[in-house]
Amino acid sequence: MSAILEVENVTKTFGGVVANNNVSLSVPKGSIIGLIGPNGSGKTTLFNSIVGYHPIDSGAVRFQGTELSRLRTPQIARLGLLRTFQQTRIFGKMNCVQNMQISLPHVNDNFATMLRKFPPEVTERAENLLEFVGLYAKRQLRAEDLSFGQQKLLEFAMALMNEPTALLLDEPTAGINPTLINGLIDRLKRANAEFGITLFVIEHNMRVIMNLAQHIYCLAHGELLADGVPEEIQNDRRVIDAYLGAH
Amino acid sequence: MGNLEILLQAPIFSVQLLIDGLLVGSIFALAAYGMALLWGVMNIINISQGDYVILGGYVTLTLYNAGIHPLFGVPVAAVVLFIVGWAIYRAVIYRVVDRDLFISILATFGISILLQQLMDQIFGADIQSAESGLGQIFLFDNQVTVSQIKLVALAVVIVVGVALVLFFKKSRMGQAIRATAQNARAARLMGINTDRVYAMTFAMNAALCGAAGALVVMTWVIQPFIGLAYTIRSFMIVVVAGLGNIAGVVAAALGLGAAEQFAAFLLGAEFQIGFVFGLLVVILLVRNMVLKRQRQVLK
Amino acid sequence: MFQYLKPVFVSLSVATLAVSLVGAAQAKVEGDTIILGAALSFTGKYKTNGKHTKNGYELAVRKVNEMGGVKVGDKSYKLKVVYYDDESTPARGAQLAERLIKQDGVQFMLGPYSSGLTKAMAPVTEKYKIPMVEGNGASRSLFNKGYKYLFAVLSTSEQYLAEAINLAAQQAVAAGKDPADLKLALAMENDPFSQDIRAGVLDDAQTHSINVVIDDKLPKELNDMTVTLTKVRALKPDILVVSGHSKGAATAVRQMMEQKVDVPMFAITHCEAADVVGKFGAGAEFTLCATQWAETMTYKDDYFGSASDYAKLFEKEYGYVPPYQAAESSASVLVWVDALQRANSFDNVKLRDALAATDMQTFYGNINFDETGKNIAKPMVLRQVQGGQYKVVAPTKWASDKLIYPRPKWSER
Amino acid sequence: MNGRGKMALYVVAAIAALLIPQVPMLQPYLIQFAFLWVMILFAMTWDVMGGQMGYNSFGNIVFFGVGMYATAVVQRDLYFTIEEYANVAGGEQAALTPVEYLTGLALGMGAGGVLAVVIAAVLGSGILGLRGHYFAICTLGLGIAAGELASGWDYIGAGSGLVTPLVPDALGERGPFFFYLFLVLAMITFAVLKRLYAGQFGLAINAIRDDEDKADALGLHATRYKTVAWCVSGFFLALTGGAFGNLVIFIDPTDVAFAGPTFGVWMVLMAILGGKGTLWGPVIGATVFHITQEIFWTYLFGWQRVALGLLIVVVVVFFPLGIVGWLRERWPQRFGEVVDEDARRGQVSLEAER
Repeated sequence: MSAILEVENVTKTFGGVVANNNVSLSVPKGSIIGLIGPNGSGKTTLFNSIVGYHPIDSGAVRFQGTELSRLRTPQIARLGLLRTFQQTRIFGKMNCVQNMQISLPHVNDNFATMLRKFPPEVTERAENLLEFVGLYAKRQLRAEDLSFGQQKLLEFAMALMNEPTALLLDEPTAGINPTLINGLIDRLKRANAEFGITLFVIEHNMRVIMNLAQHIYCLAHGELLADGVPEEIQNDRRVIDAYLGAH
Repeated sequence: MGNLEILLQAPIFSVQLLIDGLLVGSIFALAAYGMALLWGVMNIINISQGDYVILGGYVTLTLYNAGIHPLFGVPVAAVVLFIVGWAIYRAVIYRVVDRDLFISILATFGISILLQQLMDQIFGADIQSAESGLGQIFLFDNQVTVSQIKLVALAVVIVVGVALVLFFKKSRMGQAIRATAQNARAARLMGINTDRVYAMTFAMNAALCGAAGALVVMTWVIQPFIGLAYTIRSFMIVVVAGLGNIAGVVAAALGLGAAEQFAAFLLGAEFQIGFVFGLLVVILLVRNMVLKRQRQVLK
Repeated sequence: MFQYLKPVFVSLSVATLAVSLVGAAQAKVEGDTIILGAALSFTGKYKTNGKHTKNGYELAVRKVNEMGGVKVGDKSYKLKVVYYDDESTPARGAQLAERLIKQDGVQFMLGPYSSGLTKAMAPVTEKYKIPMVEGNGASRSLFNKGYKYLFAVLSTSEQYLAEAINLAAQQAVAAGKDPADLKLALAMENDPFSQDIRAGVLDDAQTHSINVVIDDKLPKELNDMTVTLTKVRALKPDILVVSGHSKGAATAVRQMMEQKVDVPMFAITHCEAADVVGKFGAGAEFTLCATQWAETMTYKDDYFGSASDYAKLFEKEYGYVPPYQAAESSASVLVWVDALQRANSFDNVKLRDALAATDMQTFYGNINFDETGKNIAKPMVLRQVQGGQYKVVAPTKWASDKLIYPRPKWSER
Repeated sequence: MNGRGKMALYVVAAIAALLIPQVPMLQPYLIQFAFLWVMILFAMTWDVMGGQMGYNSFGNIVFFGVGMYATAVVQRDLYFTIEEYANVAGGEQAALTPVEYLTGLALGMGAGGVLAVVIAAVLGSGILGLRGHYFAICTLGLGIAAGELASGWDYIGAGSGLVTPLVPDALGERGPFFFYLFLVLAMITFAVLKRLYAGQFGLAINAIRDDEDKADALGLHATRYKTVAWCVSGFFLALTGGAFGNLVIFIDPTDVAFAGPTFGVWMVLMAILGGKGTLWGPVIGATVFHITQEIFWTYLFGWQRVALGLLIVVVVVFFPLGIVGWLRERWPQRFGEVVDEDARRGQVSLEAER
């Protein structure tokens, strides 16, 4: 499998605090890759570096061969590399269908498409995806009226609506009712299998990530600590120490 | 530019402009510090800031008309405005503290219009001033004059500045205000009555403006409708200096004062206000560009 | 479906609008009362002068009514003025002119305060062919537009301070100097009135080849003119002319005094309205003030008697010495009375013709309109503050005292 | 109700509005109505930015002034030299034929609109990058700076202002002329905005309002939408300004054209009063505001501005949702919204605890 996303020697500091130090990793096309690490190990910073929220100090980020480190967030998103947020972000005053509609891919937008009304196909697809995440019954509700877990699902559905090539998920199960987690894992896997979306997932819940990912990277203190298939990581002394040491 | 030639041929006048500008700036510093306080502690941008300044001026003027020396206006205006500020907080501001910023901007805009119109009704629209009776200092063969009242203003600013620093360091209220500014929720959990802190902050801000107003009415002239320029100046100074940095506020204020004098001299007096507001736009844009380059993580 | 509500809202709003606005007077003459209309500045920056104007109108209306009213046909009518507040802004002024004419049916207009407001209202009154007699819009740009229904009892603004320039030139000649060596400094508010004064002063400076060294525009929200005064100190002009309604006068006098700026001649407008003598005492000394009218002048009429009688009556009524803004407002009412009686009709065209033919003397001065509608029968007067009193120093016909020139230096006072 | 039924209602309402001048009782008030349409235009154009997109601008008045000056300058320079105009304007301007007048007005308004779009695009690239209160204060500064600049620029009359040509007599009275001019302008603006809100544009600017970072993260061309929104707002406001200059005849730089403290604030207040971010809110807000203001003016002689200041405070503090916003919260179903009552109740109780 060829790498769809490559991170090479990325370093990012915030006023002296090194958040990422010389991190390199690669995400193969069509895979599900996990990123773990104790709190403050620089996972979200790495995500932010990849999708262009802030400039990186040194290193390179390539997505399907395109250098990302000089692009800005919306441009990167239009290339098909999308991210979700740890603190869920949805458009609160709009209803779910509207949230989905505006999440259409914007890569071919021009001034004429500003005016377009959404054809029935789009609405239908939106509703199908809402069905897919189990929100069909709530599709006419205002997004801010949904529960936190439902908002998380909506955000996931919005990401799918955007037809990304790869999706960076920042703790998709945090705050979700444990009884729903299995369903979510199942949907993530289906998204990967049915829509062919490469997933790169930050996750705290070890059970989830071990179940989900094919390959896992572990960050600690901003540096790459270990990587390997779930079993390797599970048994890696350094990873266990890092987690224990963090507590 | 004929005006530039004057400055080049007689550089002594740039000394005049500089001194005037710096002293003028020291008055801006008072109101600006109040705004920084309000912004930092309560997260409110107070559009009626300048109107408290003018109101302070009218309080002083009332004393002056009653035959009391206007210098007493500085403390009296501060006290009166403290009460006014407290009342306004209790009537309106406490309802908007935790709400959308724009609500507070618009609410204080309403208060601004209200105050202006009330001052217009009570004191009249005419320009008025109070004579401090202090003279001028003449320097450089009478080429440069410095009015003593402006020096008094500088002294007042320094005294108030030191007092404020002490207040925040030593007093319980000062510490409570600082704690609230850092994290209102945590402060509340620690048993600080943030409502009281807010009221105090708002009232103190008004008091600072009142003192500034007393100096304004002795230095220049006032009328009810010129408050907004002081608000904008304060805002600019705070944007440049940052919150909670009294030395920075003073430095930025002095700088603005001087820049204004030179701009008015070189571009013509009709562009002075335009310069202030134009500078505001430029500063915000530059600030945004700088920030964009180093935009930090968004959660 | 909110759209259901649309027709309801439209009809509701229309109905409310209509109901709220109907109910004002609908006639130019009601019973035995003639309704005059005026939009004046009761709030905003012209508030003080708006009050002077209203007091002027009211005093004249009361006096006329006391003395039997206005005879039109064989009936005597009382006068009454409908006022609105224009908030010192031209946008409102134009709207109110429209409202007075269309909604209130007013056919006889009195002017607002300030050139700007008059400029906003005159085109409207002109369009509806409603005559307007005004005493407070002095900008000459009002009188080159070919307005046929606008009449001004006052001297236009370019005359305000022109006399000061002539005086300075005379003084220079008397001292054996060339007026062309004089240096002139101007600091004029950036509004129609003061900019017009500036034009007039510049014209006169040109005739005497006087050199203009400073030509500043003052902002409308003026509270500090240190910068201009710094220039004055740098360039040492012989004449400093400042105009900016009351606030310009007050600011200039105060800061001249404070910063001890010496200049041989210092001329301003609006001294009386700003009460510079009362406010600044000795600091106002030797200031030259342009005035439309002085109570020492010898004009008289049947209603008020002499100018000084008017001043006494006004002071008794309102508790302060009438500034010329009040006097010219009173005069405007008298012009209306005269025209109504001569026209002997309420027809607006006949009234216009009667107004155009006005040739009368009032306590305020002679009034005779030229074809553009401005009064050409009355001079401007220049007074100098001497010993805390305003003394007429020019023109010679009215001069009671001699000009003190140059102004003594502050260090020598 | 189906689309056709709605359409019919709109047509009926439009015809009703167009027929107002035919009602004899209302004829003296046509200019009042013209001012009302102007107020509605103010609120509608502001709401594009402040309500729908969440960019609270105090500086939209810039476009109003720009349009007004552009129109007046075109009208002046098209048929006169500046010299001539200064000396033979006003009353003598009956010399303009109706065709000349209308040509000048149309060209002028067109020029004003284009200029406003250019200015919005240029300024927008920088200023629209500001967020929240920085944007609000920056635009406040922009509005006032524009007024001060205009006061110093001699070509457009500087502080002395500029007089626009009078409507030629052949075009009838001022009342009906401006009534129709502004009514048609308001209707067109309303229709265009309604259409814009119905498509991707509407959802996009709503998304920017709700969470601009999220919109960015989804790849939305946020800057483009923001700039276009400002251009749309500026364009219609400039047209309004151009016509308004002809209505009031005398253009004062700070009191009429760039009247930030009056019109500039009113447009915000009217939109909030009616309910910002709704299609009908600004229309209703402007209507209520205009009527209230006229009543204040008539009956609170001299104190009307005090009352206005109070009104702002009260509306903003106690009624921030506005009329339509309140109705929508109260009866969401009537607005085609579905609400999860349990969730709503839960949130209300959460807020109460806070």
